[in-house]
Amino acid sequence: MDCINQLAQCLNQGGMDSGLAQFISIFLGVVLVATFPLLVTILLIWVERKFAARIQDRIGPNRVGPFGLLQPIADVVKLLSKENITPAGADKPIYNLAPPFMVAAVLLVWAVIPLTPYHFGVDLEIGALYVITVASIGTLAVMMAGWASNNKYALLGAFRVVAQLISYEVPLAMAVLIPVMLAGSMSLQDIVKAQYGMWFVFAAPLSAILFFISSQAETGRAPFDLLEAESELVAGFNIEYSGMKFAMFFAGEFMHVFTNGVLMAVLFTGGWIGPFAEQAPLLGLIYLLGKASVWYMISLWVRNSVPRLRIDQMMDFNWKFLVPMSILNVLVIAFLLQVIKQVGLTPIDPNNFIQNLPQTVVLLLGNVFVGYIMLSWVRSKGRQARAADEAKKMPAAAVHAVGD
Amino acid sequence: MNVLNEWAFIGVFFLIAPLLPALPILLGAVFAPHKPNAIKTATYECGVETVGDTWVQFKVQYYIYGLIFLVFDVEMVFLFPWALAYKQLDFFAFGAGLLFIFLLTDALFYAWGKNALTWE
Amino acid sequence: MVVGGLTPQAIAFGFFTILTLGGAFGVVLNKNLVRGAVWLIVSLFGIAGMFVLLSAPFLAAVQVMVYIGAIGILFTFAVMLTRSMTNMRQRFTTQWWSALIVVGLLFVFLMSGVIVPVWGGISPEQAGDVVATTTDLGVALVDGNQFVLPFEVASLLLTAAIIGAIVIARQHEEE
Amino acid sequence: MVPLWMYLAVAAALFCLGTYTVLSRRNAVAVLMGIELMLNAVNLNLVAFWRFQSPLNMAGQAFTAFVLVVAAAEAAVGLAIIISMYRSRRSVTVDDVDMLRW
Repeated sequence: MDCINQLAQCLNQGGMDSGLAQFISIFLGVVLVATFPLLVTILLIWVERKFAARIQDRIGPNRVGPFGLLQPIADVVKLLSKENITPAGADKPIYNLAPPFMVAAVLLVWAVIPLTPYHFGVDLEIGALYVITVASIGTLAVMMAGWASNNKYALLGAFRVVAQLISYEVPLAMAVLIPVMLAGSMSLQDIVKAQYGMWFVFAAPLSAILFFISSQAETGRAPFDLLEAESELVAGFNIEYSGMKFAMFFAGEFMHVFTNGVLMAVLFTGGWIGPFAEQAPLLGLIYLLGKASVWYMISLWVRNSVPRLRIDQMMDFNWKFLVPMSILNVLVIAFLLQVIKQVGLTPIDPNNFIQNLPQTVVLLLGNVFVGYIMLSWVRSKGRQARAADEAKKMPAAAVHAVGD
Repeated sequence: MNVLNEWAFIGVFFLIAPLLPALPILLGAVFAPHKPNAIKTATYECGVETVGDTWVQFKVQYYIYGLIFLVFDVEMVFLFPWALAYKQLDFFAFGAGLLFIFLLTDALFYAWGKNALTWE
Repeated sequence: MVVGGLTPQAIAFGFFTILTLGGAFGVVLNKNLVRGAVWLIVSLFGIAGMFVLLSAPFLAAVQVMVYIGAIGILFTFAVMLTRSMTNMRQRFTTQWWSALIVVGLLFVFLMSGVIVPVWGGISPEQAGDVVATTTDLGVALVDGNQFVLPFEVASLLLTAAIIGAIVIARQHEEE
Repeated sequence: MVPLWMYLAVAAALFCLGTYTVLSRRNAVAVLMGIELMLNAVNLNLVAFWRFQSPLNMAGQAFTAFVLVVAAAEAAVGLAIIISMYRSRRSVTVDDVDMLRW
């Protein structure tokens, strides 16, 4: 942001009205911050296809340009030449607004991401809440797309997707509570700075996992891709879209996955923090994108190797496992933080690694405790269900045996 | 930068963010062929015309998920300030938060017990 | 920055006023209730903008999260569940004109209260720049001397709402 | 800064539009939308008075949050009633709701 402020000063000295100079600098800043993820997305399309190909023992795109790197550009050119078909009976204004809003919902998150110690869109006081808030606009875009298409499949698909998105937003928001609690601030820059001593992923691995799973569900990627289920259902809420509008839904999805990686990096693995990040801000950006890429790769790995869930399994998994676990997690961490404060284990210098250790160990033990309780509970439930199943089958099996 | 300048940034971002993805769509509208006909614009439905309204009646289950989500969303309104101020708070505040969450968890378990969370 | 004698804040205020009242007119006049839900969301988004201008960014974010993310979706679900968008030939009740008179009188009454400086003509300068933060809100919510009781009651109300709504919405399911 | 009376004027107009929706629309879902508008007008007033009268007192923001809770509860239960009504009567127009008349 400092270069933009300098630009404003520069324009001001050049004889321009100070307010106008400020507006121009804000405008340029917005365009800069908003274009960056869009450019990254173009590269991501290649990464995604290459990665999926390798997992499936294929080569992937390799014809256009070196290593097929220009493939996304070829894709864009192809999509530009595709006809945009608007179905008869569509609610045109809403139908046309939905795809840009889908992308915008993801793009807006980048306004508050701290890219380096000194470069960020804005450092909002309520950054963490803003991130969750903006995600809800995407839900609305899905609803509008499904409804405006005037198609039964689209509307049914949209209903299912919306049910999925809103359900998984609950553990997502609950997971974000923990970094906010640990950092004592909702500003993402403050949350990153609070991780100088210790990344939050060590103190709160459960909330990192919760955030990762529910954000994977928010993108609608496998194993949570009921909305598309390309191989079984028709395409879901975007069935009536074609050409560039259809592509926008997918661009939004690709960007969403990477944005989730960036959020994981910022909230749990220290964002731009790394050696010499303060001296050379560019290094900070590289650290951030590197950490984000690791999370992104894990997400792709999950996507390409885990089979799809049924919708009832998905809903049960959320409401009967993730939500209770996230509630228990918040309570246990809150309790332990008070105990730590009373006992006096709170690090005096939060930036010191050694002083952070006792607090982290206690919180980690708390996490292990919560995880153990939830897993053993699920196990006993599963055992009961299997026993009930066996009991039901038993007479039938006996009859069968007699018949033989 | 003062506070309102920050929000000016967000405001401009809200205007620009839908415009950037709209650009390729508009480009597409310029370059792409545009020859609609009755068959092309017909609703996609396995080869036969749509029978009846698109807006068939849906199950109540969707509404119930929306309902529980709404309640947890409103819960967030209170839990975020609580978590934010948590470092300055004492055990009393923890107790208040515990009771707050406990009451809401009751509602979740009620819905669970009534099988309202199960997708049929 | 001053454009045509208006500060950026005044321009933003005008913009949000248009969103708020325009959306409200959409809610009143729409022929299609899904569109009505969209108009409602537009209107509430305008209110969120005003909250930002009033230096309550937390409430603005919450407004967007709860209304656009949850209540807007819930309304859309309800409209579709009751097929309200199909039987809209008669939008208004028969007493719409008498309602218009009543509301007109109400508006004149409220505006007279607003324009006549009942509140000692508070000037913007008096308001001051120091504003309570979200952290203060968090402290106040669980402070034994301030809002801890309403805080718990809010939770109780939400629990009651969830139980009531589930009972009512599912009562025909068994039949 | 924009003076207080402008915010109050917007809130008054919003409240009146909400009231008119409640009084004149036949569809019960639209009536509930009107109620949401009225509650939001109240919220706008609360925040405006908080900002101009006592920006250091938490009552304004806290009460806005509580109004939000009420709005959420109202929407949840109200819409549930409407859905239930639709299932038993196949209609959601307010004229047809006379179940409680006798």
